[in-house]
Amino acid sequence: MEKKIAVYICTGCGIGDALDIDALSKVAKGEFKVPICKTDGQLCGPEGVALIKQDIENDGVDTVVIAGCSARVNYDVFKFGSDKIVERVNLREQVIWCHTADDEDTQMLAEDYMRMGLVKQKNMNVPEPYHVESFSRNIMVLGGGLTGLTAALESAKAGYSTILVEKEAELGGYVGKMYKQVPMKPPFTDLEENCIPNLVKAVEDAGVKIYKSATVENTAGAPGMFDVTIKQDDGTVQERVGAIVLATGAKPYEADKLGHLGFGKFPNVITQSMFEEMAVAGTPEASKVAFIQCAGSRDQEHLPYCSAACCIESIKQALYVKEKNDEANVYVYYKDIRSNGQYEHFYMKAQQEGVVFVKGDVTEITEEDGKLTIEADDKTMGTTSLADEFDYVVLANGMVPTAALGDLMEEESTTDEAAAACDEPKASTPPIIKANLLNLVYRQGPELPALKYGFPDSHYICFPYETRRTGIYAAGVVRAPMDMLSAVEDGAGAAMKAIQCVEVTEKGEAVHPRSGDMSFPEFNMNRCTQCKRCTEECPFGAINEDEKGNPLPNPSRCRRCGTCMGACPERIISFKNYSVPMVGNMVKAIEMPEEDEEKPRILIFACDNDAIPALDMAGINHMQYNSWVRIIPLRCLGSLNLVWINDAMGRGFDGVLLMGCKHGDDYQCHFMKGSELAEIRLSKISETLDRLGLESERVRATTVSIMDYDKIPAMLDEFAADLEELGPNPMKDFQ
Amino acid sequence: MVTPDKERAAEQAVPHSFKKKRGDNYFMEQKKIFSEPVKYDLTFAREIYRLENGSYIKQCMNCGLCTVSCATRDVMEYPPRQLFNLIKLGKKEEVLTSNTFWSCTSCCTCKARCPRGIPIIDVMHDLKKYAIEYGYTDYPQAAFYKAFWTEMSSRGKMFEGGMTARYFLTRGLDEIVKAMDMKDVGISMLKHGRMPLLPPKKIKGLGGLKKIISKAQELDRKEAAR
Amino acid sequence: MRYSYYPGCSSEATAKANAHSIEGVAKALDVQLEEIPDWNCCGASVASGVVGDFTQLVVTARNLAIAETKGLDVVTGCSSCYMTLAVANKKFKQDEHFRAKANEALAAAGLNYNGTLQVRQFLDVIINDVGLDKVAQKVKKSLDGLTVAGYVGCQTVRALPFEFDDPEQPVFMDRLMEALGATAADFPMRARCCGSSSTIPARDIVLDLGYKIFESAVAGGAQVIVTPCPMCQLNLDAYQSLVNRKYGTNFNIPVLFFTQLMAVAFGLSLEDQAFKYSIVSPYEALVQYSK
Amino acid sequence: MANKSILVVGGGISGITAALEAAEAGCEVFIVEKNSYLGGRVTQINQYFPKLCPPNCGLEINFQRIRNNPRVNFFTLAEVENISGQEGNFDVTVKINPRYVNENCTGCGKCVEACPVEIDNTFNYGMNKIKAIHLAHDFAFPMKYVIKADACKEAGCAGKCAEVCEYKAIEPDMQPKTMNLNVGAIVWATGWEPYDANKLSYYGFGRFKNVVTNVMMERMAAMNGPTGGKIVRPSDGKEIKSIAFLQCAGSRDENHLKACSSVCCLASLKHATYVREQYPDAEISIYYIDIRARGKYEDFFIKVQEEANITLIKGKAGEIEEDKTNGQLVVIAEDQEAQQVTRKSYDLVVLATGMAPTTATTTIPAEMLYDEDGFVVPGVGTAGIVAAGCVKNPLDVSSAVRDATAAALKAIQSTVRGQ
Repeated sequence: MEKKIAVYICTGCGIGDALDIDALSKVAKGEFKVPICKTDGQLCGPEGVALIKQDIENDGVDTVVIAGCSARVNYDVFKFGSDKIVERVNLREQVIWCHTADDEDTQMLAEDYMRMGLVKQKNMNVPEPYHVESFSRNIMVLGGGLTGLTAALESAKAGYSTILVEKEAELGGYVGKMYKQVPMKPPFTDLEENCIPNLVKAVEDAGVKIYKSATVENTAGAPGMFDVTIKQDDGTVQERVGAIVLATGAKPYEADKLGHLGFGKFPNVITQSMFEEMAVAGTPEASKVAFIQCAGSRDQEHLPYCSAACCIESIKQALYVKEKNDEANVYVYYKDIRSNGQYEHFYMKAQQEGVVFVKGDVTEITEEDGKLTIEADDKTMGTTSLADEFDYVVLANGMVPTAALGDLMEEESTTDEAAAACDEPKASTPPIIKANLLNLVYRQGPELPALKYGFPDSHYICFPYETRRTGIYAAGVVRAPMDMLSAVEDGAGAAMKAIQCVEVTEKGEAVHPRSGDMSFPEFNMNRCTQCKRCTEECPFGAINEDEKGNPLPNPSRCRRCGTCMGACPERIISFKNYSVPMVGNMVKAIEMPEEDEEKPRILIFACDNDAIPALDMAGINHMQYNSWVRIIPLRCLGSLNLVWINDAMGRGFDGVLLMGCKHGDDYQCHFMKGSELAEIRLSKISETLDRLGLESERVRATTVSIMDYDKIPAMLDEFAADLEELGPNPMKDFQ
Repeated sequence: MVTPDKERAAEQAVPHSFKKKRGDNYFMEQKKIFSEPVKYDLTFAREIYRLENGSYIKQCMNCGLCTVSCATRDVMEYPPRQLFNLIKLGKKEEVLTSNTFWSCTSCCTCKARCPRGIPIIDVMHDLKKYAIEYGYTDYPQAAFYKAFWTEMSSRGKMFEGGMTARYFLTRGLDEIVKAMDMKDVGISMLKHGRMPLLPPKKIKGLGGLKKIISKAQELDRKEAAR
Repeated sequence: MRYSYYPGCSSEATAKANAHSIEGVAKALDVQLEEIPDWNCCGASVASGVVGDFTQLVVTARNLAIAETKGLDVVTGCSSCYMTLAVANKKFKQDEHFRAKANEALAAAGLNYNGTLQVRQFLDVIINDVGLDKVAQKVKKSLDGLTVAGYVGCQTVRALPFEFDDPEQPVFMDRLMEALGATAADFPMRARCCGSSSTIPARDIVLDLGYKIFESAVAGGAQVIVTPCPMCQLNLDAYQSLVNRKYGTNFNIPVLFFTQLMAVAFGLSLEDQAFKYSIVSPYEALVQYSK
Repeated sequence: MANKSILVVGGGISGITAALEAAEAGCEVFIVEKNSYLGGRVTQINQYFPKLCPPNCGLEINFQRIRNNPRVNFFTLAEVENISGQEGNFDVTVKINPRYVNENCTGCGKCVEACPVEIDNTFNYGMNKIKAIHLAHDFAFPMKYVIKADACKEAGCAGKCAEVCEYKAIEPDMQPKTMNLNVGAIVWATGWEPYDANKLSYYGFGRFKNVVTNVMMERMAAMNGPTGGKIVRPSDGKEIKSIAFLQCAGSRDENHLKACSSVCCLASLKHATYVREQYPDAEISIYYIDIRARGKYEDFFIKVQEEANITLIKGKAGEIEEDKTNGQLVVIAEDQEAQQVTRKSYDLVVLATGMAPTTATTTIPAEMLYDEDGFVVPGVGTAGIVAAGCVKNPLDVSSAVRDATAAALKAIQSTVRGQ
């Protein structure tokens, strides 16, 4: 159906003074023959909005192009219902606030943005949501320890049918085997009774469906339609669930590797969990006990990370000893006491009970007549201590996530020709460890991708539940080392995310970070060459493959970043409102001055999340920058399709600059590695460019963070200067 | 019992603050504790924990704020923090023969600052009392404290002349000789009417005060025995 | 304004100037001070080192018990007395076990203290009860042009941190001096210990600390040091010459009780100003203010 | 009939997160924020540890989520005055303080040029000045100007800004409004305040210009901060040759904040990276009791030690002295591992002041329980009011977000249970 377009140009905020509005209107009315093109002194004011609404009502306008301020502001004012397309042409932040007023170049820039906006809306449609068939709202929790039980309970309490799968015969996990637990509430000083029995009862009472002695044989499907095959002794069952919480916990670090601390050599050198077991059986009457912190943790030879919970767990166990025998001498050898937050009170409580804390590294443990001697540096006294007669030495041996226990998945060697042909450098992919937890039937491997040390954590500070497998949320100590208090919150948080995933999937919307986005990639399979780039590069494992290598998309796993679209050499992937032709046509809509006009053109593809706001910010701060640039926002640089570079160079652009997020270990791309992928793609065409006599330096990638707006003018000037040196794009004349 | 010789005690009263220089920065070496390995033995610590304010020292987290806060840090052998550690190590002799608690002037800075809320000066008072009880009284301050109390409790009020006399009687003539320049101070005080030669009148309720004191001490003993 | 008054032992000996000037200033400001009958020595910070905290606090509390019969809050002009009295008082108020035990001891002399009073330093009374406005009104001879180092010392503010003023950098003394027309010296050592209790047994400690205090006061441009504390006053006044001898300095800075300067600014009698007790003569520095 | 909507008090990272997580699961949410913008404390942070990425990046995503979600409603310059009712059906009175700038504001900025009144910039902790009419900060969301009206009154300005505003956006007579909301659950996420460093008088904050706090350091390092991102001495604008970070300035202290604030060690390590980036040769010292880099933050601790070449001194710094002639600061501390008391001279000292929950000073107008530092005790008090983020525990950003996500679910449960 033909769109009914109207263009509104705002002349407020100085736009009317800086630009020739009539000429701008002519672009819409003349070049693009837009039937309605109006101007207003303050479009965001009540009269301006009324003007637009009137046209929608009276003239059936369904596509509104607003040329004025940035889409980052007044978004709420210019909302006309989900069935209307609203396109914003940013004349304020990206034109008049950062370029000379009343200037030919500024005017050309504004007119080009008008063209790009008009072309863009022409090439997009209102997305229709994807609906999952046989949709399930059920939540599955994997792991029946503290975190898992909490997640299950919280999910059930919110009114969701919940299924809990535990591999042991009994629920409770590691915490379930504890004698007592660390305090979980103010005043954070007292040992608490183990919460697991009550928690288990609450979970049962809440109607959670529980599978014990059960493992997951495989997990297929996608959010809203995961099919999980659960294996028990007497066979398998299948459950359809909407989302999954992975709470399979951690295992104590292998104490056998701690021979240097006497484990394995002396029977009374034991681990935290062994001491816990002893305490359950009745804390042994001991008169002298030592706890050795960081036995394995914070040790490059063992676990380089800190296991987060051991300090307060040892404090707790020290209090067991004192509880049993007030006169017992209890020592804790530590590097740093990490009783963060209100656990400081717990630390002080242990001191008040007489537990002695010694900052020092244990250098040797020896035994004579069943009694142990500890040699250690006493750092705050500058001495060595040689304390003897210990009944027990308890090693705080840290934790290893269950997700890290398994073999690393081998990179599959590609023999496929099509794949090999277009397969040169690849973006680094996070390792997948075959830990036998989820057994995903995913093209990209059976488990959640592991981050450092095997924790399938989120990489993002602001979004700790950001997951690379949509609908599956890791929680508790499998996700990151944490104490019990954190694990309980984490279980509830992950349950929230699982519930949310179910809710948005039902509506056909994307989950974070493109929350609410209804668009999803559609594949024109006729032209697919089975190159597998889309399946490989999808950061979320959303696309499976059939035996022939054809992509099998799972829209509810998709996060709508467009990486697949950028990856596809055949350009068969597109979204309703975001596609290769859409951007390509925007590129083509930009007017290209003749070479002798000496008006070079620079095309910028900029990431919507960081680079675009940074460019806006440069405008807000009235930083002036080069007016040869034309900026096209992308969902993510991962969606950059190389054909756009072709288009741009063919059109005669003198240079192309990609502005993406920082990559590397501390990458900031919210789609994992969009900017990295774009750079890799770019590297592949540099040779071609050179061959065509187009200097590859004309096409560059750079990273900007949202805070780099002060650097942007210089960055652009520098690029422009380099281009001037190269001279005009020789293709200009071939147009 | 180890007796610190008077010479050493006197020598340590001389400030040797920040003598060492490293670039623009200065540092002050602390007393080396011991070279051979030490054992942890809480027997002595438990004795100290039982003193009026003794159990507070268990709370020390070795932050070292007391060390820096002390008005007499330049002369103190072990800062309070180290002294508390020594107690936990069972180093009774080192503790009781150290000048630490005797150097304390009760200025309350450490007490006001201690992040663990340890009333450090009160612990120092306990240690002074403990040291006197066990005969570790070779520091001049011990004599001074005793003189003060004797003077006060025998009169109900303080008479500086009497207290000074008692102090020097205990410490011996050496001490007077060393303090000869005090003479000038004394004379100017006299000249300005600030040093009465006669003691103040005893308080009327001295008998009652003495009863209060002995009852208080009795209650203390009772509580300690419990 | 009526208070029970606890003069402290020094009022009759080393700190007569304190007693006289407090008396004069109190009168000028309509503050009635009624001496606690048959008061006894508080024991300072020394007694507890011999007989323990509890005995010391009970000895101190005898004064509070006597004062309580009159029902008037207790004011003292001595920082050391203030500390022991205030700490004892707080214990009576807050620690039930202590109160019971202490009253058992006090009962030996037929006394009892319920912890109903407040213990105040005279400086606190001037600032918070009388108020600086009233003080300023009473000024007859402004101390304009005089720079004063307000040396609060340690025990006044640190015994009960923050209850009266900042324990490290108290400001009230400076505000008071400003109310008298004087300029408060920039004097970071304003609440440092002068070492008083070591004067006799470890004099070098005291001289060392005194040196730092003088140095800081002089660097801040002070012509006079004022203090609320008899120990501080004594140390800094009487031992100034020894400091000079030990460090080869020539400090010559009068050390007065703050109440003496108030007496000067209020134009009170020479007896109230009590300069004669000063060892480092204040006459020269104050000649243009004192009548 | 239970109300399915949720009120979130506090529009910082915890509040925004709780609101968005609930809204994206289908709830109607209302955010009430006392500042003129959303984002709270994190907007004042230059970079997050351990990734050293800018908070505005994540906030941008969250603001995008707010923009796109019709179920999120928010009110700035607003505070909750009264709560009545119970779980599933709370009546809440919200006071909306006047912005003096109405919705006509286009954010053009002409008013600022005309404004003659300068005030302390509280966003930068008073380290520079702004006009009485201003945008709170570059990334202020919503991007609407605001007037500090008492400053105008004091300066006797009759409204120069109103004269130049073409859009009639300035309303000097704007009055506070009250509004009533009926909600099923309340998430209380009013966050924290930096502990008042003036209370640590032994560190000389407020007396010595070159003693600053960790939150001030964030602004000094921020490109859009008072120094344009250059870390210099406040006293004379000179470059830094040496800098000391003093840990536990207020935290882990029975006289101040009794709890450990959890984030300061990592924040100081992060600050060391700021300094190192600008000054390859500066001496950087951290005085500490325990370095609390828990969990995977240990990597950051190791990385900073290796890359930023810092000196770690085990010993809480005790005192700071200032050399009046040149503003140099001498930090006196006990270096316990070296068995020395050290006096070291620095150009700048940064106090790692901790987190005081806002509930220590302003409690929730409902029956709730607080611990000795003023943190909300969870799980007791009025059912249906859930504390989230730093009013409950001192938390780093990631943990606060986790906590807020969990709180969103608890709030949803209240709306279900109240039915």
